[in-house]
Amino acid sequence: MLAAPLAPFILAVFAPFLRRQVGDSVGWVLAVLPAGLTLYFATFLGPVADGQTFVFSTEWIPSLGIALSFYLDGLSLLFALLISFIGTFIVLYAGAYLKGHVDLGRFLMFLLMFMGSMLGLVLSDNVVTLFVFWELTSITSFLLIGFSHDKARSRRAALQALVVTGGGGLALLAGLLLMAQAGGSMELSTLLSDGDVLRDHPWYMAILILVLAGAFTKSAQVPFHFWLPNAMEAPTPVSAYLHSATMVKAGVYLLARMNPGLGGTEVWQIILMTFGGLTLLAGAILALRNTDLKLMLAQTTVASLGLLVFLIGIGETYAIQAAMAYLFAHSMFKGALFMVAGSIDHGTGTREISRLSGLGRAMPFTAVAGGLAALSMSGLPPFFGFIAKEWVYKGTLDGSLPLLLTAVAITGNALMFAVAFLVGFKPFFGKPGDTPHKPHEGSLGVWIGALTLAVLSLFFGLFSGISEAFFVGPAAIAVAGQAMVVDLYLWGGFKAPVVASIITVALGALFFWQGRRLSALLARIIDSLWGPDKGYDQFMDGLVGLARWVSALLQTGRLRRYMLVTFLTLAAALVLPQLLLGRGLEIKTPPLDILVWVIGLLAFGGTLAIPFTRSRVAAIMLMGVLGLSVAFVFLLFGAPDLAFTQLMVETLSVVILALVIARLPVFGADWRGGPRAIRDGILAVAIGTAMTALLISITSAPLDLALSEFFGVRSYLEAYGRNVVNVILVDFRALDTLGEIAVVTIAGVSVLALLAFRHRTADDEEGTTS
Amino acid sequence: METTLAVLVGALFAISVYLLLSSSLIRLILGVFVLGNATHLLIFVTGRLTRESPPLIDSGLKVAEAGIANPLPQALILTAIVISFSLFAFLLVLSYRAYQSLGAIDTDEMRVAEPESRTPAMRGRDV
Amino acid sequence: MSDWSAWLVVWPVAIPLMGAALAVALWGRERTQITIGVLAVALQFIASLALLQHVWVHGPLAMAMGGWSAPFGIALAADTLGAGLTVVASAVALVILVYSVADTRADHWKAGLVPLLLALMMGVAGAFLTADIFNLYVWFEVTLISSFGLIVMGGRREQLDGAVKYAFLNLLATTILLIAIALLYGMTGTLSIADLSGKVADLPDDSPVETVALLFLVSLGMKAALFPLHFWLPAAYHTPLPTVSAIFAALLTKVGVYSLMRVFMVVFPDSAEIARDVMIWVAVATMILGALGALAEPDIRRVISYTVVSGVGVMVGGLAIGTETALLGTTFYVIHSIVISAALFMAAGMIARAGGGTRIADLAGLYKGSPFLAVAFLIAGLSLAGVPPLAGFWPKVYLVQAGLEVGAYGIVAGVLISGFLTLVLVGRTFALVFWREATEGARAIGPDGGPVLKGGLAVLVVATFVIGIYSAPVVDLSLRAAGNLLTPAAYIEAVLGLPQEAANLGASGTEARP
Amino acid sequence: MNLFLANIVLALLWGAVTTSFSPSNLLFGFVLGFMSLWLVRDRFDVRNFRRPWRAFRLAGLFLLELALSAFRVARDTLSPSMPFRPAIVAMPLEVTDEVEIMLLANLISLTPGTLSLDVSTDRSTLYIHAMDVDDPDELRAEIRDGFERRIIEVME
Amino acid sequence: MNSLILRTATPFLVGLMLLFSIYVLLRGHNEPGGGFIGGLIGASAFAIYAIAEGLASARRALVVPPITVAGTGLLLAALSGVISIFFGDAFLTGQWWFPDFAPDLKYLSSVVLFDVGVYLVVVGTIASIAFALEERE
Amino acid sequence: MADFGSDFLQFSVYIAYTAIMISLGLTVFRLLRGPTLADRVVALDMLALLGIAFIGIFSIATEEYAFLDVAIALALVGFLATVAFSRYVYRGALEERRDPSKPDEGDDS
Amino acid sequence: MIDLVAGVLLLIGASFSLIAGIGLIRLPDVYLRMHAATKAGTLGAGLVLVALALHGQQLEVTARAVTGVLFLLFTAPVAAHLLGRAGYLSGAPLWSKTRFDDLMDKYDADGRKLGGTPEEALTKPPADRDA
Ligand code: NA
Ligand code: NA
Repeated sequence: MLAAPLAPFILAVFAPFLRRQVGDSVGWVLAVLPAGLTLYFATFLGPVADGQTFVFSTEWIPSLGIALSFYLDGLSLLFALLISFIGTFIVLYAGAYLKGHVDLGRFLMFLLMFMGSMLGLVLSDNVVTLFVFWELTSITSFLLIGFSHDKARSRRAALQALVVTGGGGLALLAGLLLMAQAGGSMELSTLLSDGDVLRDHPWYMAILILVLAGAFTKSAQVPFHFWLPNAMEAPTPVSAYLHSATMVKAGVYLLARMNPGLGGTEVWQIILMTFGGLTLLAGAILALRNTDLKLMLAQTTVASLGLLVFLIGIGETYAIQAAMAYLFAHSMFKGALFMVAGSIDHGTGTREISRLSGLGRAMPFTAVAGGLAALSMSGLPPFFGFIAKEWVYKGTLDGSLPLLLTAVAITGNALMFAVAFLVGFKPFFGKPGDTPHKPHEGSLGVWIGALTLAVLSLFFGLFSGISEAFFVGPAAIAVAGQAMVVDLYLWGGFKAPVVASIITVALGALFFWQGRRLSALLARIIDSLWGPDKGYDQFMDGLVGLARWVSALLQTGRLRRYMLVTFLTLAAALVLPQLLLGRGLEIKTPPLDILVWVIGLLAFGGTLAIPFTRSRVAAIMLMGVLGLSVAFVFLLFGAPDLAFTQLMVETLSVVILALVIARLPVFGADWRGGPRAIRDGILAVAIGTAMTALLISITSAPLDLALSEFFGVRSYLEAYGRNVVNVILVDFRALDTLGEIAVVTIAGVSVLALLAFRHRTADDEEGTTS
Repeated sequence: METTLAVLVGALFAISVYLLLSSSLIRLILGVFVLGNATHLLIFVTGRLTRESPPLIDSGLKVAEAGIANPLPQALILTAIVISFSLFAFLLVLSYRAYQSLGAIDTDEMRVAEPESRTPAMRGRDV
Repeated sequence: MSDWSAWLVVWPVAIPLMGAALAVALWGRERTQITIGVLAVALQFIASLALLQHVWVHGPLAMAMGGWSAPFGIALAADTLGAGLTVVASAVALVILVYSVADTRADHWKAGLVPLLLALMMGVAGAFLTADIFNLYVWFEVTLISSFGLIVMGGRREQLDGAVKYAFLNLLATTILLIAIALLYGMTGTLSIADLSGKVADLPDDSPVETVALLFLVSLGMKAALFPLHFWLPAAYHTPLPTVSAIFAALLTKVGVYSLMRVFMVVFPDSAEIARDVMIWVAVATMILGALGALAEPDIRRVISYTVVSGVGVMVGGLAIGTETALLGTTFYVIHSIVISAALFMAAGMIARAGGGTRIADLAGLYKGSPFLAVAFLIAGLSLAGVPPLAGFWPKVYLVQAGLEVGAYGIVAGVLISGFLTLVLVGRTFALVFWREATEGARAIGPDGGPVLKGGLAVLVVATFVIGIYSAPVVDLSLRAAGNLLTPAAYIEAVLGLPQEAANLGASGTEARP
Repeated sequence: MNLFLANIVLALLWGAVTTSFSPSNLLFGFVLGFMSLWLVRDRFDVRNFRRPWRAFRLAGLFLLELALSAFRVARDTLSPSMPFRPAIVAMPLEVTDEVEIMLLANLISLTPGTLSLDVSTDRSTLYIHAMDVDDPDELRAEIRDGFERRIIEVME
Repeated sequence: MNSLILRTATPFLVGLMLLFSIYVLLRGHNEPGGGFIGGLIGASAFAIYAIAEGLASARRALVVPPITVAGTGLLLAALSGVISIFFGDAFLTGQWWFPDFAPDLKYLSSVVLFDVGVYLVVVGTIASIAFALEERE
Repeated sequence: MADFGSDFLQFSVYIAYTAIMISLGLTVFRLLRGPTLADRVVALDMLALLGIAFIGIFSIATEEYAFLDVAIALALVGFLATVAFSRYVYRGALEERRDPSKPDEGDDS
Repeated sequence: MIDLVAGVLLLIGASFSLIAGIGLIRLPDVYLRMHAATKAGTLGAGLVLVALALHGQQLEVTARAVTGVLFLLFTAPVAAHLLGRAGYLSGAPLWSKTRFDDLMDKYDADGRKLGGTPEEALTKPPADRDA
């Protein structure tokens, strides 16, 4: 079990290698793994249908209780099966579809990694583990969507998907961690077992919003629905996989999974129903607006995701059953239709609906698959799509505003009905159209998946008992978090849902009939509107623009500004505590010591003249004056070593300064303009004053001299030196001195390094080897 | 006595801050020099002041007399002086080399590493 | 001090010191110097590994320099944090050094690259291992002066410009640090970090502890490149040799962050309320503004520089929260950031080789010619953005968790927003540099580097991956480090509890002088 | 004074300043002195100077000159009217050895009122700035018969 | 600098200064002075030598490149700290030797060796900076 | 006599301090005033000499002869500073002669 | 007694230092100011050191003080020469009352070589060539 999600990762690493070894039939080799996984998961169908759940856990970060733990119940099993089963065909399909592509191996690698991520996501029990796989799906889909990276649109779509889902993911992380904290566990199975703990927690709202942000971005709910159709830039196998069964359903999975813990509240219902409903309508309308097969399918996927969220939002028994049923149905027919679209693209060189017609003869398998899948999607009996739609209406009619909810569902379904026929029938009937290539059927790998899924749509409709017992039923129970009776059937008598279905079909037929005109009309309206896709561009422009603005404001490239901000910060640091704590300062009048005062004045006067002198040399020499006066201070207060060093150092500094400054140009008085001078002056005086105050405040208290007394006692007796300062330097604190002379030496080395390249001519040549 | 020197220290800090806020490289160097001296005096003052009795153990004595100047800050200042001197020497040569290469001593005109013109080649949406 | 194992705390400092000295003494013989350099860093790594092992088994280890025990003398002391960071730093430095041997031209080696690098490593190890606050200042200066030499190595105009800003601002930072240390001494009369721990707590209410703590925050924050004191970093980090950028980004700001941790957790554990409050908000600002700055930059090296800034915000954010989980996150992030910053700058160096420059607008289509580089850059970038299961993910989890625990929502939001911005940044940069089709506008495409360069980068990228997948050891280390910081009793005991030996009575076989 | 003598003097000076004339300390001083001199060996081409006692006479003359003219300079500096008349005087040299020239120039500079500005490249002429020149020949004669002659006596 | 007077005076001055610098170095343990100050004086001596005699002579007088002197000094200082490992002491523990034959030679210790290292570092570094700056001409 | 001697010495010390301080002020004034570069160098040289005198007086006043070495060192490095600055002036002059058209490097007249 | 002598020397030394300072302000050209500094200043500092040598009354102190004085006497004139020459070359003006200037035009064009002055070219009294 633990190996299940990890195996695709491991195999992924070898995919490019295998491609090189076995060539284009690599898909058949790699498909063995998902097929095996399907079989493996299928073994759990029985036990899970019997109400068993499985937990598999191993230590990951034991000290923090983060485990690599997996949980298998009806919901996760349904997803795991869809992922591995559809994945099998996708791998085959990709191998055939991208035959001869130079990067096929790499593509399959990403695809397998994605599969692993998805499996991990739906199986995870630990919130952190869940998030890990959640983000992995974003990353791998980034790579998959950007696979045709020579196209700017692909790059944009990939980045867009990353930005939207990645951004949502971060919110989800916060939500999950908050949830873990609120519920006192990292394990979902524990957290969700008693949902009231979460629902009654003060953080409930925060958790909800954060989790929904994650789910909505991933599952392309309004207003984040725009990234999904753009992601159609990816090769069709990606669309077929990511956007039918897997990635986009991750958000739905999350909502379904969280339902026992977070669902059922009014706010949950309102938000989910509102966003889900809006997404359903928006996706369905946009689907009709488009004329590219893949885009139309993508938009219906958005709509379907909206429908699923909508249903989970309603949260009643039938609604949840409907959600699971529709999810199951959708995975099959949408997977099939995407592969059909790809097959058509592959066989004709276009996906433009207006150019496609009469392909049935040239592409018989594809046509059959498309027709069957379209029937399921349009919700006609005896396909499983019909059952799902019936259950949808059962669910909406059960909800709090049955008429409104049902109306929304009918509108959405009717639009999807039209699209289903446009995609699944229109290309195959009528007079052959004018296509770039002469239409031809692809290899087995291209159509086998579509056909299988389409046939299964029929199969599960006919044998609804199987779907009910093994797939929808256990999943719905898991979502509801409580036992329920699930009884799926094709015909339950002429009741309200059937009426709704009939309305749907009628409306759908109308839309199909007026498809062209409607599409043109919608195109005109929608394209003139501002939409979130344009908003994304504006967001990116704005973000980078903001970044540039902030950066230009702060990082001006002028040392002077950096200094100014630094000193303002320093001033704030010095003044802030004073303001906050409001302490006074008691200044004792110092004794009048003329010698100290005169030397102090000399130091002060000499230094004060530095900014005002016009002569470089005078300025340098004034530093000598400062150095000398400070040395005098050291002398006066019993620091001969300091005075000694100070004099030597100051003199040498001044000498080196003269040596260097002689080579710098004219200098002039420090003129910086009135306001600037005043500003700088005030800042300077403020810092100076604060320093003085701080120093007085500190020195007015007694100092603990224990260290110095220790040195005084030990200096001669144990370190054999009478100059205590020197003994400190070479013995008591010799490590400081060792560091200090390292500084001196390295300063010399640094200067040599500085001067070593002074004669360089090739100015901007990098110092790297060639 | 600490108070008098505290005032001097503050004054030196103020002057050095004023110098460091200049855009002239030479003045920045002068500012660093003054800052160093101000800091060394500050350390000296934090160790409290004692007039005219250096921390030397007179011959004939085995331990230091009471009331000698505090030797620890002196040792710290010595270390600090040496370090500031080394850094100062480097700064000087750096300034010279910067002038030589960049042709400016006004730091406002030193815009090679962070160029003035930031005409963005790309919009945020461009990938 | 008959215990030889105590010398373990000395070697990580002494080995690079002697190596640097020897390299300086052998001036001009760059082949020999390189051998010395690689050997010294390798030995430093081994020594610090042994030190960490010792600390892990026996708890904090200290040695009194010259036999004068703290607070009178200087003690070098290692707890899990110090030893662990020394291990990571020297390991990454070793990788960078080996990479550099293949990457850097001979005239640069001749100009003293080896002694400068070794001195830097000595300074970094010294800062990680010293238990004396003034000694910490000395190590800061050692690090600083060697970074001066390294940043100008090559003498290009850009470098000199960057170095001017770098040098003046950093000099100011260490000066403020020195002032803060002096004032602290003026209040407590002691310099030992362990001793200060108690002495600061005992200070009367009216002593200006808060101000001094803020001065430490300003100075160390500047070294760490905290907003609004971070200017020096984006001004300079993109200018030197790729390997120098790598080692700077890996180590320098971390020394600042480490010191903030040490000072605020051990010296001011219960005071410095204002500084802590301020720290939260500057951390948040740093995370977000750093990431924004990265988004604004047209040059890939500057982009990386800004991400270093952003990361500093994350680390300090954890420190500001100060709980066990938060410190765990900070420590983990420090380790992660050491690895990843080096990797990114090394990758930038290889991008410059492959694409002929580092301006993003001029780079394109590197995916085709340099798939290895593309993968490495992407993994490193995603790790930087905190994408699981890479190493950068975990510290963010812990920081968010810690922030939620104590209600520091600013930090939570900052971590998440900066993570988002970084994700956008990495995705966009990757798309532009690697994915975009090479047009006439883009520069000539060359080889991205030989096996040594690739190997060096691969080691770090694999490290960030492995740390992500199997993070338990790093978590355990970081947890222990956090625990050491929160209850520094063992550290204090190790430092202050050393026996006060008469330095030379008997040991050298001579009598005390008459 | 040859190198060895100089070394002995340095060793004694070492003894004096370190307050110990013990053999080991003097020997140590000698070694140090030797090392110092070794470093400047390149330029140490001083020939023997044979009459040390005459050096004392030279020193005496110098001190006398110093005292006398110090007073004059003090007076000139302080007098309100500044009654002196400066000039730059060329003075032909008799001494030729560079040590002698240096000694002469330094002594002239040290005595108040006169200042050696430069020596001509051919070592023939010393240019002196004098504070108060009445008769340049008198100044020249004074120097020639005073310092210059004494120096020749000492060094010959 | 092209001056007869200076050039002639230099050997005397420089010799004295070097001697004085060593005096200051060795006396430092008991009186004001020490390796650093001594080193500064020594470096000043070399600076004057270089000014008077030119760079080439100054380099010749030092025999090895000045930065090598600094490196050697640093190594010496570090080794003076490491040798205490052979006596079972901590890093940088002072080791003293008072030989019977020269009882007042107070200079035989690791501590003085350390200070000599400091001296060499300072002389070497400052000379190397000054020489490098002069190299231009 | 001994008492008078030490009193007199005390008195001399005060007078000497005063004289040195006044002279210091005058010297700094000259240093600032110039007008020629050479004037400033003279002032600097003078500063070192005054420093030596100050240390001497201080040594006498405190009977602390440890400071004496400081004075000697000051004599040495004061010389170094003067030589260096003279060289600076000298080089400037030679430069000027070689290329009179080159604008004077400033303000430093 | 020694105190008395030391005191007197101290006073004289200090006076010379003061006079040097006054000279530095009052005297009209740089060469004259150099007279004040080099001579009066050196004398002042030297005398203080001699006073110290007497006052110290220990061989070691005296030896060091004397060494100091010797240093001073040795370095001051060399420095004065270098500075005077540099000042002259850089065109520091002579006081208007300077009577004559034998150095005038003796330096070659680039200032590196200094010509001598033959006996017959010496300025003779009474000075007829005023600068
Ligand atoms: Na850094
Ligand atoms: Na970082």
